[in-house]
Amino acid sequence: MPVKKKTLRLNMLAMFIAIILLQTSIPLIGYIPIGPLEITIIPMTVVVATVLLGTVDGAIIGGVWGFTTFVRAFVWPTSPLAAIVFVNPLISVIPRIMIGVVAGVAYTYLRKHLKSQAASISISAVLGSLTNTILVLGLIYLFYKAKAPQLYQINIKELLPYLLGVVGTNGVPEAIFSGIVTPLIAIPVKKIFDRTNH
Amino acid sequence: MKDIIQIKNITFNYPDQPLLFDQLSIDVHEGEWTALIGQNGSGKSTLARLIDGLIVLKSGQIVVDGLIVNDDNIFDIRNKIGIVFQNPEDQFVGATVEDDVAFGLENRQMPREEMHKVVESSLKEVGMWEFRDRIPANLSGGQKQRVAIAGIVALSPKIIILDEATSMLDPRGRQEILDLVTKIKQENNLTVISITHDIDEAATADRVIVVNKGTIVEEDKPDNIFGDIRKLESIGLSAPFTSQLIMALEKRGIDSSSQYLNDKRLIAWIKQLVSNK
Amino acid sequence: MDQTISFKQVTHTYQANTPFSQDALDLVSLTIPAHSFTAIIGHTGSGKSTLVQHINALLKPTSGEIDVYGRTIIPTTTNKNLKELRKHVGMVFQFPEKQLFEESVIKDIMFGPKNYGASEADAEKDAEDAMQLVGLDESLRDKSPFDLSGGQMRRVAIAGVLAMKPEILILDEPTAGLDPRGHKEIMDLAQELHDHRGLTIILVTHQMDDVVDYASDVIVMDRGKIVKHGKPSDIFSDPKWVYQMHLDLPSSAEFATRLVKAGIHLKQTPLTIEKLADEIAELIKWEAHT
Amino acid sequence: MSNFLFGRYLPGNSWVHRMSPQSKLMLCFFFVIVIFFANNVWTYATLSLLLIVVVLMSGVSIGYFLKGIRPLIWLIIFTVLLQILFSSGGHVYWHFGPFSVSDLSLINGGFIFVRFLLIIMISTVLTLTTTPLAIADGVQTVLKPLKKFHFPVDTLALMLSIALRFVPTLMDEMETILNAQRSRGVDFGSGSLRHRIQAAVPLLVPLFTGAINHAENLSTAMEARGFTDSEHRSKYRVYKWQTKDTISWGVFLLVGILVLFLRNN
Repeated sequence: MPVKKKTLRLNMLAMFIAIILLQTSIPLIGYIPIGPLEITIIPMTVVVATVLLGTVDGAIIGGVWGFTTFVRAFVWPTSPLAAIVFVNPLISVIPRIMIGVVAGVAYTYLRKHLKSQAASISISAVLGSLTNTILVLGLIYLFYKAKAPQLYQINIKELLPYLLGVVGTNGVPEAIFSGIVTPLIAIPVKKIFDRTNH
Repeated sequence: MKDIIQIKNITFNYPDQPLLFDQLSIDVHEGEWTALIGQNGSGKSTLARLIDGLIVLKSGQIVVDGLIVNDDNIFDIRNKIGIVFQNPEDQFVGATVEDDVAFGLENRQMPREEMHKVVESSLKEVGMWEFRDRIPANLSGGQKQRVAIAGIVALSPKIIILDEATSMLDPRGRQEILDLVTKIKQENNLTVISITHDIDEAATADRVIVVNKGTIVEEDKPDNIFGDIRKLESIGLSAPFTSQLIMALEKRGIDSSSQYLNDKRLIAWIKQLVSNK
Repeated sequence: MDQTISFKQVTHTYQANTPFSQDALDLVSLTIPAHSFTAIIGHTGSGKSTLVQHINALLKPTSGEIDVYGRTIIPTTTNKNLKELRKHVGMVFQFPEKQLFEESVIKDIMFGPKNYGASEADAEKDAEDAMQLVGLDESLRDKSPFDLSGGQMRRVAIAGVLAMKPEILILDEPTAGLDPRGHKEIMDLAQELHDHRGLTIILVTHQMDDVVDYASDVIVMDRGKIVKHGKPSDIFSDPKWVYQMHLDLPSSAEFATRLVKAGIHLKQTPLTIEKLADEIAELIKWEAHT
Repeated sequence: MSNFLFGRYLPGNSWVHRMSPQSKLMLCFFFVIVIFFANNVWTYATLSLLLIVVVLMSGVSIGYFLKGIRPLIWLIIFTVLLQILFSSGGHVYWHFGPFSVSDLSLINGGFIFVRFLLIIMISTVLTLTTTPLAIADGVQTVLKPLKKFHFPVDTLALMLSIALRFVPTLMDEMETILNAQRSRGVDFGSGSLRHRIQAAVPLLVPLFTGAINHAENLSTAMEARGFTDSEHRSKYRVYKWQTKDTISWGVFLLVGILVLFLRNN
């Protein structure tokens, strides 16, 4: 890789990390509260990073979000869910990495088979967002079924439906939201990116 | 006088865009302050990037201090040139002032003890040593540009390029940066190229090159260039204050017979008129 | 209705633990009449931006009261009541091109009017008018704003504010980073809006030449207080005081002080080149007669 | 603004301030792991005692800690309530549907409360006494062994340091964009869900395009300053391991062993 591309990639990743850090600490650009639930718009940032920089870098940005979620679950949990669930690094990190992977693979495939860039981005975003939700749910279920040691022991049998309910009801609007909004953001941003990246 | 930079018949364009330079040639004399003026989009900043090998030429050749700019020489050439860019925010790499000055030294793998000495002396040179712990968010634009200059001084280059370095500063910050560069130029016998659309910045130069649409329109001493207000305005630039005043006086029947005077000489001339007549 | 912008004992304190805590307002009272062209000057951190952001309630006062053309903002004013006010107060931020986001120039300019409830057709009409006003060619209409030059992008952003047909226009260093031609074009636009469309213009600037060339009134701020409010000639008549405020003189006044230092005494401090030339010419001719 | 990463650092010169960031980071992790093993009054008491010592050694007034915890208090109470209501076993005092309160669940609730406090307090000590930059440097040192497996530790560290350096810049820009769009009539944080979702577009597009421009310009500036790659550079800032670190590790390890002894098996 030429030096120029390498430096630019380093800085692009740095900027996306900075944006993720901002989004996790400023609700207005990271979370949209709806009633007692909140929809996070961070998966969209991961998908935008994936569309611009490729699958690997998308996965890295997803991983950074996951790691931030993990650390935050200890230092400054946003919800009881976070304090109970995301203190497990496998649950907080892996699903986030997979957003980038799934969205990246989907986008690469769709770009070849679909005419519309917007549709490709939209579908990739929906898939990426759902990946996150499904993996978080699946892993919670797996870990608590297996009775893995927990930081805050709670009788999970009773609580499990509640946990699944919360994550599920968040996940569906989140996916719809990602599908609608991600192309609106990714397309103009990609235009700027392609211009600087000649 | 030796030509420290020779630009020979260069041609360049960005992908999918018309030619920016077509067979352009410029020489920069060692130890001089050369101002490159032209309106936004005239290709001035591209020239700085070409000289430093940050973008690659289509054809032609650039020689910096005896070295041809190409992939093999690029790091030797970057050791000879320091660039202060337009946006103070976008060249501040380090998390604090001292980390930023150290960045270029770290790239050159300077041993740590030496690095600490150089960082200290460079920051003292630009008057920012007391600010060494500050993060960029707590500095003004002018202060950030000072730090950028310290980062350059630390590498003791032979050439400083000011690439619109003062255009985002307020008038006071602008003057302070120009004074600082003037001081550093004198102390270290540097060559300065200032790329600017600020005529007052260009007026302090030894030589002015006017660029418009990728070609040289004029190349001369400031005195000979700044007399012609209409010509400057026709390419989107304004005339220096003194030229405007001389023209206003001409309208009132006071003829200077000289086209351009810098402010000191203009004051002297007015004084002479007032007291002699 | 009262056609003025007035501040009554307005104080604004940022959260004490932010680094910007000095950039606040301290019992500011002032009146800016409608249809004036007022420049606000003061060194960095003197409170200029804080002051103007109160005019369209992006910031609310910690105490005191602001009255904008009969609409009152007090500390307890809720966001619900602000939309109507903001519609009438256009605000062009520094480097406004950074706020562009739509897929086409026309859509970006229509964004404001649509937010304020204009129909698609009305918004489009207003946007087209605004494009013409700022001198954007019609052919750029459906282009992506991100394909334009920096100067054109800035016009699109300004058009986006003008399309809302504000009565008051706040310009925060609108010419930063522009070359002399771009600078003059934007300032001439401000003058046109003031002279022929009756807008009240509030200009935040560091360029003292623009202050004397365009503004009718000047407000000088220092450490969150208004230290002077008057005509440009009142403000710049005392060079020593101007320097104390960490401000510059207009070029002509600055040159005049240097003439004085060289022993050439002018009758008054000239603010423009024409005035300066008049004074010098008079002096030379007077000397010539004696 | 809930800022868990920035603006929390309090300059100081205490024992904890002067420890190397890498050992502070590792000790923080170690402490959290040891908490996993606490399961009775004695173990929690031991860890609480250690924490009190650490807080005292940090030289930071207790008020800062309380201020840090206050916004979290509802969350803690809620989690503890969950714990109490959903635990089973022991003598049941009260129950209703899936909820029940027993002596065991009350005791466990108490432990969870202490556990919560301990974790939040220890991480607060870290962020109050260590700058984000030093934490990034600490991460780099901790990860250094991974270099053997060709993991780009230095690149990661540089990336992280640039990211941290740009967070305040992007935050300022975001605020300006927010204000600019507000004055163009956008209501953030109110209206229908669709409206709120759409409001993200005029915010995020400028934020992202600005960030891309920063990345591009910064790349040019970095290369002009002789940057080639991150793995071959000398380092200006180095945090040396000190006697303080060794002593602190000694104390923490002892406490760890003590906890293993005191816990109910």
